[in-house]
Amino acid sequence: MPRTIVPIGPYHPLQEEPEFFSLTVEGEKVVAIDVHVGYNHRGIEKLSEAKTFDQSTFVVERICGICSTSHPFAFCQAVEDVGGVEVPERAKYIRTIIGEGERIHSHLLWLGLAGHFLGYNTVFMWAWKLREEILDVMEILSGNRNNYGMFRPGGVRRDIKPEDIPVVLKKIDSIVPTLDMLRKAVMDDPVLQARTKGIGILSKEEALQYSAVGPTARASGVARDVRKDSPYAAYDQVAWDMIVTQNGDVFDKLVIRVLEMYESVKILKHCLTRLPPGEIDAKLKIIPPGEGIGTHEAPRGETFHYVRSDGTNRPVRHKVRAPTFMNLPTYKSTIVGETLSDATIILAAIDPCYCCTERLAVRNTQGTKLFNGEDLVRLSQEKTERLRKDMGA
Amino acid sequence: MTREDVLKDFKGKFAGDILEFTDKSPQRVYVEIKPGSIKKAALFLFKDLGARFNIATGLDARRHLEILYHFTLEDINLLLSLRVKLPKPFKTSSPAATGGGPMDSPPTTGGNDGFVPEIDSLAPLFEAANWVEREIHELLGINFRGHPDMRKLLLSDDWPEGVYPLRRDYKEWDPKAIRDRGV
Amino acid sequence: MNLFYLVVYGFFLTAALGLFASWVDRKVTARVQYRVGPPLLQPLIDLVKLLGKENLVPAGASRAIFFAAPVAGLASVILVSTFLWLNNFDPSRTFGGDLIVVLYLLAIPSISIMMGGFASGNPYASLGASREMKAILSYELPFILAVLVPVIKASHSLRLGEIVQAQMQRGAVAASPSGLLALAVAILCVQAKLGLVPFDMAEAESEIVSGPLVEYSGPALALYRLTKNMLLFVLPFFLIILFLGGVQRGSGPVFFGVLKLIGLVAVLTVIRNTNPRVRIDQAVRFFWGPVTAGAILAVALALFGK
Amino acid sequence: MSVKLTALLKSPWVFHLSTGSCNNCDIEILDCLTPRFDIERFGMLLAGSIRHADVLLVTGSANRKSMERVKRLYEQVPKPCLVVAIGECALSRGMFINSYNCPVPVDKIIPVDVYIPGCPPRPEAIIAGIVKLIGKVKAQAQ
Repeated sequence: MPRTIVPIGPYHPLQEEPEFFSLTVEGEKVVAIDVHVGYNHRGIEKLSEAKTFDQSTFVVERICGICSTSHPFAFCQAVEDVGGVEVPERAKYIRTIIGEGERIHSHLLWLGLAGHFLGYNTVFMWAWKLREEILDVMEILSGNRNNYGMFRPGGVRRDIKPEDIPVVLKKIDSIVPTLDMLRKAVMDDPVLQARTKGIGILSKEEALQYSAVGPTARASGVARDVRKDSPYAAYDQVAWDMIVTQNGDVFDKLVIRVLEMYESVKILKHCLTRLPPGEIDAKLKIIPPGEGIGTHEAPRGETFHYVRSDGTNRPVRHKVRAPTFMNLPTYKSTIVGETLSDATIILAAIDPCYCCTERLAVRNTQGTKLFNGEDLVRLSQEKTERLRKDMGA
Repeated sequence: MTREDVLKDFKGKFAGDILEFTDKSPQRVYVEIKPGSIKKAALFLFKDLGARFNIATGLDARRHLEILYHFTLEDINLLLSLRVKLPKPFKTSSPAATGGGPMDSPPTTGGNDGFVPEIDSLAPLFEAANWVEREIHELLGINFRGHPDMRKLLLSDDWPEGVYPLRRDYKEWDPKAIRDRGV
Repeated sequence: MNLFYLVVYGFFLTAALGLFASWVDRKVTARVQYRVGPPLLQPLIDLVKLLGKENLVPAGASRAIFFAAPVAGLASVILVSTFLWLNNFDPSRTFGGDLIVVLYLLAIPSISIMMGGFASGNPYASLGASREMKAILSYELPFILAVLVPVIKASHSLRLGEIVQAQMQRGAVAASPSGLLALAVAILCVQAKLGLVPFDMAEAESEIVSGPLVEYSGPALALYRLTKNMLLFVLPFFLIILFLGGVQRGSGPVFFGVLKLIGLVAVLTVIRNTNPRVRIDQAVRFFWGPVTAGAILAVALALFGK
Repeated sequence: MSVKLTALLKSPWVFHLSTGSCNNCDIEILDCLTPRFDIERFGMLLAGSIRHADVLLVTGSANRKSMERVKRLYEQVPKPCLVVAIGECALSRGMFINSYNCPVPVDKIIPVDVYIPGCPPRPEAIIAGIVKLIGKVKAQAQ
């Protein structure tokens, strides 16, 4: 067997870790999948034990680049849970605004990637062009495109200036028409439906067995959303609905994310127009000994933070669980038995935080490496073409 | 099933095993149970009450290693955490193992002379527990009996055996590591 | 005299026009994606840079073939362009059966990519090369059938010069229905021969530079890219001569010929930007199925004199 | 300055290599490709394979598992090659300096030419960094 070279050259310039998934195949069918994790492990939990509560909000923000405000959101709620602190009303609204803004830009990012894996490069460019608009909104609100640094245990670090609000509202309204165009282009496209329907199915029992979270679970009919189940911040003061679909395939995960963007726009607009006046920080001084748990519905699912403090200003233990940690093992049931050309889009369907589905190596049963990430993306794009031919599109 | 029924039902079933029951707030309940009965309790919560296994948190309290299994019951908005304490062998007599004191044992043994407690694994019950138990085993050094594939999850291959980063007495073992900014 | 043709026309003029065609291709693709796209001399600068880079040969590679492959590809393209220019400007210089020689030489660049792929010892490269082989098998037959139509139209002669002269008298072959159908089939085959999306499953050139060229770097890669760019000019030029009456000083100003060229390159680029990639077995089925049927129909129509 | 160098500076093919980053910098590199910033104007292409790369964009605080791959990759790049460290983590491991899994900074593993600070650096900063890289190489060549 020739010396197999670890495939570093990624097809898509995304973050890549060598040998993230390795699929064992027989001919076209995927037989087994082995997931190698840990290339991104930076020992954040140990680090935050050496930092004060205020400092570790910044450490926690650098866990995942795309959902960089979900972790501080959950962490601050965990610290507030320890002391039983109540956050002022205005801070709750600002937190909701930042959380929903990030959900839109994260879903757009994923939409672009999914389009790209299916061979629609124009969808990729459009989605990312639209995403720049949302990043401008976030920049107006928080000063940075991502890694906003808005959260602090007990409230919010910066206030939203009243004169910014009309500008932001105008920008959000300008996003909706392009979003409609993207939705039509993606959801009503017969080839794309044929391409994503019926593959990578996660049944409801499996979703419960794996305790999947977020869109991955909601696509399989498990109505589970932290914003609805245990409302926090300003989510209970806004009329929005949770989107659940039943058949758990890749198309449903696509539908959920697209429709969730509309809900986020609704929440954003509501919170921006009804921003209550008042304090933005509860001036948390001392944190009593004890333990606290904070959860938040990140774009990919529920993030979970457990904090234990012994009265000093440093946490004794700080446990972090990203949503993808629960969603990743679901590959064992969604990808086995599928064809190779669908492998990339199924892996991308749960929107893994460090989306490196192209870091894929496929071995045939004797272990010689057959395809790498690029070939799999090409396979998936070719399948789109075949379906386009059959549909006579 | 309201919140009270669930708690009453749980207390009734595991009266013998519960060591401590703290009802902290409407959404948070912490229950300490004997390490032996974790499998029964988890199965009851997961199968009968339909709770979702959220995550397990392992931590090194000075006198003992502790694992918290967090279960979420969405419909009644309750997060129930089962706490299990695994006492470290507190040999007061022999000077070597001073328990939580500053360890002078060579770094290779990591934890106080390689003490690795045992507990039943929940992975056979539900797939969700598989990865988190591998992570706790690797970072904290707790063995899970009956875990289907106990491989290394996060740490690199050249990580020395028996060194557990999340233990309190973890010390830097890599001579080549550079910790200052060199400015 | 011939050496002059070979050097000036065959290499420099074709290389320049090839780089220009590649620039048109990249610019149109960028425009479709709202982007600005590269400056005019970009393909030339890429080549000069690659020539300056270090040449790495992977350990498992067979050295001789590894370097011979790109040279063979480039040589065959230069020969083809010389023939085309020769016949285009001086139809009398044609010799018996030079159409077949051109067709044969046009197949060599793909074979050279395959040789390079197998020689580089990298599992992905050999995978890409085997796909290139399948691709060649799929598009050669319809391409030859499509080329038969102008041959029939020019009273069954296999000389390029006579085809060009016939078209000067009776008007372009593409004017007739069979000619048009054959041109369409030929464009699809050229799309696959050039390895442009959607038929670039073997050697996806644009972003995923894997496939046979994954192990090439420096000058060897420069030769391959130059061959690819020159082909981007030579193949449309070949189609212009066969179907659109060639670019003569006689038949209307040279500007008209350049217009035809840019039109063809634009068609190739538009096909490239509106289609996702095609899987290899599906491409073979596509070429053996509808494309070959179309070619046979065109030949039949031509036989009946339409 | 030699023609070879001017050509290299006019069409630097970029290769993105992440060593355990939170993929914020990787998304910002990706943003350079999208219509608003579009680095293809300067002749920069994303090289798919390491053999075609001229400029290595390194992101992330080199954690233990990816350290050895970074070394091996640097050997595979045809020289002359330039290395750009993007983001606080690639410069000095940023806030992960005391992490048990990130022993040494990236520039102790491979020689780095240009450092682009920022967490994440904006796409404009990345492009400005590459312009400085070109300036530096030009100055060195004089």
